[in-house]
Amino acid sequence: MIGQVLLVAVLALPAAGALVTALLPERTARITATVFAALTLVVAVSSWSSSDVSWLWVPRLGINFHLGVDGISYPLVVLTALLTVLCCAYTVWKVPEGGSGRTLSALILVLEVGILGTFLALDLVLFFVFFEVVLLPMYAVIAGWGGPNRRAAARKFVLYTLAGSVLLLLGVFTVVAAAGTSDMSMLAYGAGLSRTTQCVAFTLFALAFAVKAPLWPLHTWLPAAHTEAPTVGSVLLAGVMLKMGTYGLIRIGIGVTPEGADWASWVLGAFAVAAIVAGSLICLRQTELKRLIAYSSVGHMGFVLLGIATQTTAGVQAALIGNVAHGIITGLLFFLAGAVKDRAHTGNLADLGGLRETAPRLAGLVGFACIASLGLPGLAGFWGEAFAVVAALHRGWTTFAVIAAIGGALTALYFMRLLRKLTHGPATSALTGISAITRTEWLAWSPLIVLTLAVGLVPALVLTPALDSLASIGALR
Amino acid sequence: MTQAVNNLALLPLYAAAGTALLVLVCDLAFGRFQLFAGVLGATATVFCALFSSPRDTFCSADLCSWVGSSRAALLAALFAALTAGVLALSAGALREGYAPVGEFCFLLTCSMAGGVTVAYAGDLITLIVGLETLTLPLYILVGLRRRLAGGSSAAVTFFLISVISTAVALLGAALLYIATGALHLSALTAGTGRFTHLGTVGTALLIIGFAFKIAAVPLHAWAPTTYDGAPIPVATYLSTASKLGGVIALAAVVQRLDTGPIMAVLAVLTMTVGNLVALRQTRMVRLLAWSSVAQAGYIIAPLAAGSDGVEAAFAYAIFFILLEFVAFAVVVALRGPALDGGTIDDYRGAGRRNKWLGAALVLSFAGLAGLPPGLAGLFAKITVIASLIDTGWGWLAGVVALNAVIALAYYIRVAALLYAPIKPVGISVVDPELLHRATHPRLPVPAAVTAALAVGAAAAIIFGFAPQAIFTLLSR
Amino acid sequence: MIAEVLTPLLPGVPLLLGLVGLILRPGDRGPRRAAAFLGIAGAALALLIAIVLVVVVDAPVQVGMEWVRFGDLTVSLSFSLGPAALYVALAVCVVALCVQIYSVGYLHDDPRYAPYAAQVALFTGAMLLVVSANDLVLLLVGWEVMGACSYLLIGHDRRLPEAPAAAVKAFVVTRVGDVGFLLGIAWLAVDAHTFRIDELLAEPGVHTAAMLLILAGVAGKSAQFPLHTWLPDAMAGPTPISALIHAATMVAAGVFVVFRLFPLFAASQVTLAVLGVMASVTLLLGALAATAQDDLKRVLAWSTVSQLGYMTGALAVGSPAAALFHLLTHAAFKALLFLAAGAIIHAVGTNFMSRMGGLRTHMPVTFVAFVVGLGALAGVPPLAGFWTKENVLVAAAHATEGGGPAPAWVGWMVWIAGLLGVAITAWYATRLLLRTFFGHVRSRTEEWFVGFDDARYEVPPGPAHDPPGVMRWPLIVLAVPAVLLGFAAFLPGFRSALELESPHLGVSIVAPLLLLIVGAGSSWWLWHTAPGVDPAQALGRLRPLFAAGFHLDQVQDLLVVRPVRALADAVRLLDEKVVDAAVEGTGTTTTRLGTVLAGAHRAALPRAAVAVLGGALLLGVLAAIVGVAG
Amino acid sequence: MTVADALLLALGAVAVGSGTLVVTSTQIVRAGLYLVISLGAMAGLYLVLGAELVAWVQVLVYVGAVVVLLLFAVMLTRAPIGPSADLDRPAWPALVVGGGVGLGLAALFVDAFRWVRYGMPAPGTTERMGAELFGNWVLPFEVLSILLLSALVGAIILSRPDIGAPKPTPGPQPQQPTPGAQQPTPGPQRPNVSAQQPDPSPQRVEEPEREKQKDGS
Repeated sequence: MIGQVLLVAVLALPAAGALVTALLPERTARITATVFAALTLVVAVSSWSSSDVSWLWVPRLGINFHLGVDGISYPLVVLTALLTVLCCAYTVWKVPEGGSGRTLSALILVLEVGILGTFLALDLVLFFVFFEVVLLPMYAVIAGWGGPNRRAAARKFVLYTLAGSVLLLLGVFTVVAAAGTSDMSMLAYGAGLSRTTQCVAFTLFALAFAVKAPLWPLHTWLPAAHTEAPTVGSVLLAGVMLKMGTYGLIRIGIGVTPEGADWASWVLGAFAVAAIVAGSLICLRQTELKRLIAYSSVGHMGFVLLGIATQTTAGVQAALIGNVAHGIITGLLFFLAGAVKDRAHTGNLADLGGLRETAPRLAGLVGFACIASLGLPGLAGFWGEAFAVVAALHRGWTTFAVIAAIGGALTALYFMRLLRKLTHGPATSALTGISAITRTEWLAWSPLIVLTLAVGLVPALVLTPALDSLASIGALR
Repeated sequence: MTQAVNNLALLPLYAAAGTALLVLVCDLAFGRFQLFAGVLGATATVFCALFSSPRDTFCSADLCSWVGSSRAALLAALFAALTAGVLALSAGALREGYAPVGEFCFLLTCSMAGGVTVAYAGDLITLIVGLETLTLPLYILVGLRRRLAGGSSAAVTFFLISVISTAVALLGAALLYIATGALHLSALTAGTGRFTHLGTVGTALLIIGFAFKIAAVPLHAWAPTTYDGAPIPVATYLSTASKLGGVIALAAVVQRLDTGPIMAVLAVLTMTVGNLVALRQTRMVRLLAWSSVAQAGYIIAPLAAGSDGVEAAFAYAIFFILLEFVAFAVVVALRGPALDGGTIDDYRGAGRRNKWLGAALVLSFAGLAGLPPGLAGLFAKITVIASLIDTGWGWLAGVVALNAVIALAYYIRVAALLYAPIKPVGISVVDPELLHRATHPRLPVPAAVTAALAVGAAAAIIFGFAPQAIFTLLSR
Repeated sequence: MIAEVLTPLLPGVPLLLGLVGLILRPGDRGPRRAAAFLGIAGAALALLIAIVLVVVVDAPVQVGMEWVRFGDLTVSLSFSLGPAALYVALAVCVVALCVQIYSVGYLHDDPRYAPYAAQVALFTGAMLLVVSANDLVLLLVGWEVMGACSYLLIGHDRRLPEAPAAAVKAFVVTRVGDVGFLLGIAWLAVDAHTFRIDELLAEPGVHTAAMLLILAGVAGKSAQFPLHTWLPDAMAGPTPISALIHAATMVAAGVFVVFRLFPLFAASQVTLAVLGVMASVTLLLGALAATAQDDLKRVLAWSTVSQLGYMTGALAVGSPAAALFHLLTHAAFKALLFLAAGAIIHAVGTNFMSRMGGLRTHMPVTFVAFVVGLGALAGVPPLAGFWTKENVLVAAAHATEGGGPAPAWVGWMVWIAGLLGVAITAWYATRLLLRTFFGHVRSRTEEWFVGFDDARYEVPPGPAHDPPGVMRWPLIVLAVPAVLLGFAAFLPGFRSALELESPHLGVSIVAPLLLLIVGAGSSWWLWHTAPGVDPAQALGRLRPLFAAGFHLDQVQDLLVVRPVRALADAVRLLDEKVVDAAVEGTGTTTTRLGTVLAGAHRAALPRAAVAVLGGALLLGVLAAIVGVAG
Repeated sequence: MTVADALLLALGAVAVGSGTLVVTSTQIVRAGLYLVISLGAMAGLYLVLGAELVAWVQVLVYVGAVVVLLLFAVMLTRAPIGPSADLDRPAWPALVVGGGVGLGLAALFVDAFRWVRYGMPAPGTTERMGAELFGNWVLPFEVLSILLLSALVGAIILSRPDIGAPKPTPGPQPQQPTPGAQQPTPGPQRPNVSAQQPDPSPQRVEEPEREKQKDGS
């Protein structure tokens, strides 16, 4: 009972917070938003092992308000709540140009509702509803508080991802029409759907989630959106919103349409590998800080998708931890990139250099985040990438494994290139005399730094609960 | 063979027609209170429709001209509610004296009576007469702005094309009658033997004639001109109530006759063309008009599946109407005394100046695009797609989905413009914000408009969270 | 019991202190002391633990727990320290402690000392992790953390414009090798369903391919041809770091891993043959390249490449013990050499031998250190290097008879390369010693600077002198094993720990000794006949080739770097001009279609009416044809 | 071929011929007169088919009232009678559509009825029509009354020239609107709401059509 209350509170708190925030005066509102986000974090953390909530919502459409948390979603739920708190806190300190911080905070909370809902939903249609919730707030965040080309970027983002999510809608109802229920717990292991239905539905799901994840070549909304989005937008976008795609692929793609997933796994794997290599190669030739990090997400999500594509327990676990790790590390990277950009007023790598001379600690953090992101063992990023490769080998995809591993080396190459340009050498004019890291920034970043280390050293934090839950959603090799 | 008349069943129609008379009497007797009487009567009609138990009457044998059902009651109530809403929206314009209040209210309430008839109609003749009663007063209402540029051409276009459509529908009904001898909706069947083609073409013409009413492509040419030329409250009525009439008529035909291919063709054309053209609009009402053309496409898409899709079509239509009403209401509120919608650029920054109106418009646009926070619209989209996939029209669902993406492009353009920073003016000023505020004052919004908008928005939100209420009413 | 507790602490303590050190604020006075304390304490504690373990442990210690489970694969947090590994750990700790202490002096004016010390501690800890890991993934953690630390430390020096590039190169080249390493590990684990080394070693058949892949990683870390190119460039790092990398950590890791997994390697002749070829090429390549360098540190760097060739050669011919023994002595004398080289560089303000000379009188301690170090390097009896090199050559000679795990031809190849290496090593060691410490002092006149562009070094005032105590003592400490460690072979405890055969000074030492004398003598003769002239001039046209390391950098650039860059350009172009253009194109096409349709709707009323009726007609006809009511 | 057949053919030919002339004539009055002929021929067709009530309604309402009204309207609004340019439009699309509709319907009917003979249904006498209308179709008939009432009111509104112009707000400014006078506007953002040119032509053009619609339904 108390667990159910907690689950509902996870969604209700940020929703209420958004409403309250929107009505309060500017600065109070931002602080209130942070308080609500923090409360949500507390509730989210304590929601572990709470029993499902299931209410009939719209019987005509078969929508159950069915929420639940398990080992697969729990880490993502906590990550989302955490990043939201950090973003809200960051907004208290610094409101990007373009609009009021109050609205931004409220939008962040709305985003949180959508993302958390997606992770918690155990009903296909409900999942879709929450999946859609994030679109407009994110658009508003990019279009309202973004960089100079924000409109085009935001429009591309929203249209592209909507194109993805309508495919999801089609897929959802292909399944619902065939199975007669949209409850995921009843749909696990395919629920006796015919092979054709599963293949069709999985194709739709895979496309939808591939856009969201994003999987090369369906990724082109991402660089634009990231480059233009304000720091908090990028953090949330990369940190958790991309995970909705990969999470969906695990929970729905594999869980509901296992035969379809099996049928298409080879193709998905091939694209994932292509994404890894293409993402890394493109990163090698990027000249804009945030754009580079954005493209790096393409590569990293490629590893996650490779793990999912293998359909092995190890692979899916790798994908799960890869998800979380990418959320933490890329969140941190975007915070740092935002800090650099805010100080230098440019993201052009040609104008940046010598950061370690002018801001050694910032440079140190950038170095840490980059090294974590390139998958250094002992830090969070390692597990997902390494074990995606292991899983690919396990599945018998030697070629994919080799290419993915080479992609890993390329990842190192471009991050090194980034670090060399950004931190080494003599300080450029853009970076001279920049301010040191403020206390709020430390506050926002340190949890991510700690988590990067913690998840790296104790991956069981993420993986042990997931291992039990994986068995409940679908058949894995 | 005189038909028995159950007056209790006819209560909604009595209420509607009575409202018209009440307005007329008020106008004659007091010369004021017409608007109030209209709203009051319309509200009474809503209650009559919702709370009188629905039953059939005007029956010959078991074929009835007046068929009561909870769906009909809901639709009739919706007509009445829309009328009340539009009356409230016109309060500002009427106070400015753009039309004689009494006549305006009378015509609108007559139209409401037509709508109520359509909702309950049990035979083709009643249906078409009801549709005409719904539409005819609108010719005049549209023409009220005839002194302004576009006003007269709007009225003439609307009038001519409506007449053509009625003629086509009547021809269709006649052909169908020749082929099958049936006029009652419940007795409609396809032509057999050598009358097959006659019946088919009759059905097609009937569909085409009704499709005019909802402005389905290629029978849509009147809508943008008419909407843009009409006073905004009338345009509101046109794009909501009038469209609902068309949907009811189409549904009545589609339910009994297999019209899958033609409905599918119409739906695909309607939503695609509507959305594509809407992309390039620069005037607010034209944009809304084209978007409502596109929305008509979504509405009729499930009708391709025949009777299985009717409920979905109605559900979509109801959600759409709620949202469309809110959108138009905001336009009315933002434009103040100006009777036209203006260009889209006129709305730049309006959401910053007026938070609530901006939020309402965003809500309705999001809903029209089928996205949260416009949950009503989201559920509408879900309903249509679910129904299409359920009935095996997967490809059509795909087209609907694709169009939803195109549609978002223009909805979001306008929504973003509401919050866009002000355009720099040519001259340099100390505080451009101040200048902008001076040149773009917050216009006072009449209380009636506010109330209508609030009720509309509240309904959109409530039904967004509780869509099952509508499904329950529709299914019985 | 105590061993079980201490084993994880061996890598744990320096890693932890390193992490703590990273948090310190760089720059100020206070943090500097704290950093020095943390760094030295880390190394010292690790050393202490190592010593205790050496004393306590007689059988391999194993301790571990499950770390995480991926499917049916369990990754364990397990450690295993055998006696051999303990000696390596001991060497690592000694060198690390020396380096930490030495660095306090060497970087006395560096504001970024604090992160430096922390990174050295991390580096040490990572190496100790490699040494003590009993799980391939855990080993990989140490392996890669070392790579990252090497990157950070090589790029430490802000004044050297080539430092960042060298750091990136070091990291990326080793990372390329690590692609293989990771794949190899994965392959092994997937086949054997375990990551634990002790379980893997018990596994009967393993894939040759997996071992070859692991070999790629080894080649990267241990600077074997063709992945050796990063090592000479890594000289851009501060000299103590060079000592650390060359002596005890980075390059030793590869050799150690082969040693650790040797039973698996021994099972595959192909792997050993590849290793042998690699070793021979590396050995000669490094030695030859060392002959023509002018940069003091580069000579040492290339000599490391060459010495690593000895170690891998020993492994290839099936004598891991010889390899490990050479690793230990090499750690001692190479650390000594680098630290001494650092003292020289500190004193004269340049790396270039052509600007040194006659330092013997001013820097006696350094001179002695160099004599000992170079003697050990060249294999002068009875210094440490002599014994271990002898061991390697004996093992190779033994392998020529066949019957061992490696084919006989591999034995021949390694043996011949090893012998040639002895002569060349002696030659360049002599050259280095003579050019640096003998001859006349090159005064810092105007022409001192001519032809050099490295104004980046601050030239210290006054005549060169021996370094201060904090830098001198490490030299003295390290000189002891450089001289004496070879005799450890006579200690039965040590021998059994390494599974080393007892030393036998037979005929086989004649050939190397002769070659040693030939090499050293010819170098001395060249220097003596033409005083002040670089003996390397005698190499003639080969000199630039050797100096450039056989232009392998360019080859690498041509074969790898440029194609990758071109590919990256191509993919980016593909991404922008095809993938993104398709997306944007969809948008613009849609909009254009909208424009066309909107234009078509601007018709006047009569035409619109006609069009509408036409539409109705069309639909009617369509209905009749299709047969709606069909 | 009976007499009825011959009459039907002849009257049909007249209706179609004069209908074509209505469309092609460039003089509006002539077009109106041709319309009389066409509608009259159709009344004849109804008579031949035995639908007497429909036939007389056709004569009374269409031939009599509607066309006369039309002619009056034309005479009142377009004083110079003669060829008018805006009636002379490119006819091809219309011809195609019109021809298509004609051919299509013809094909349809021919297909449906072939050459089968049918017995004549009972004649459409007034009595029968009345019985049908007040026995079976009461509801639409009653609803029609609302329709007609609204049409009546609408016609009145459209014919009043003072409607459609803003009237002064009662209270503070009780002044009569004078044509061309600028209304005081509450906000500056009121582009063209108070332009008030006397422009009677659209209004009067619409009138006859309004009547036609009213009666036609």
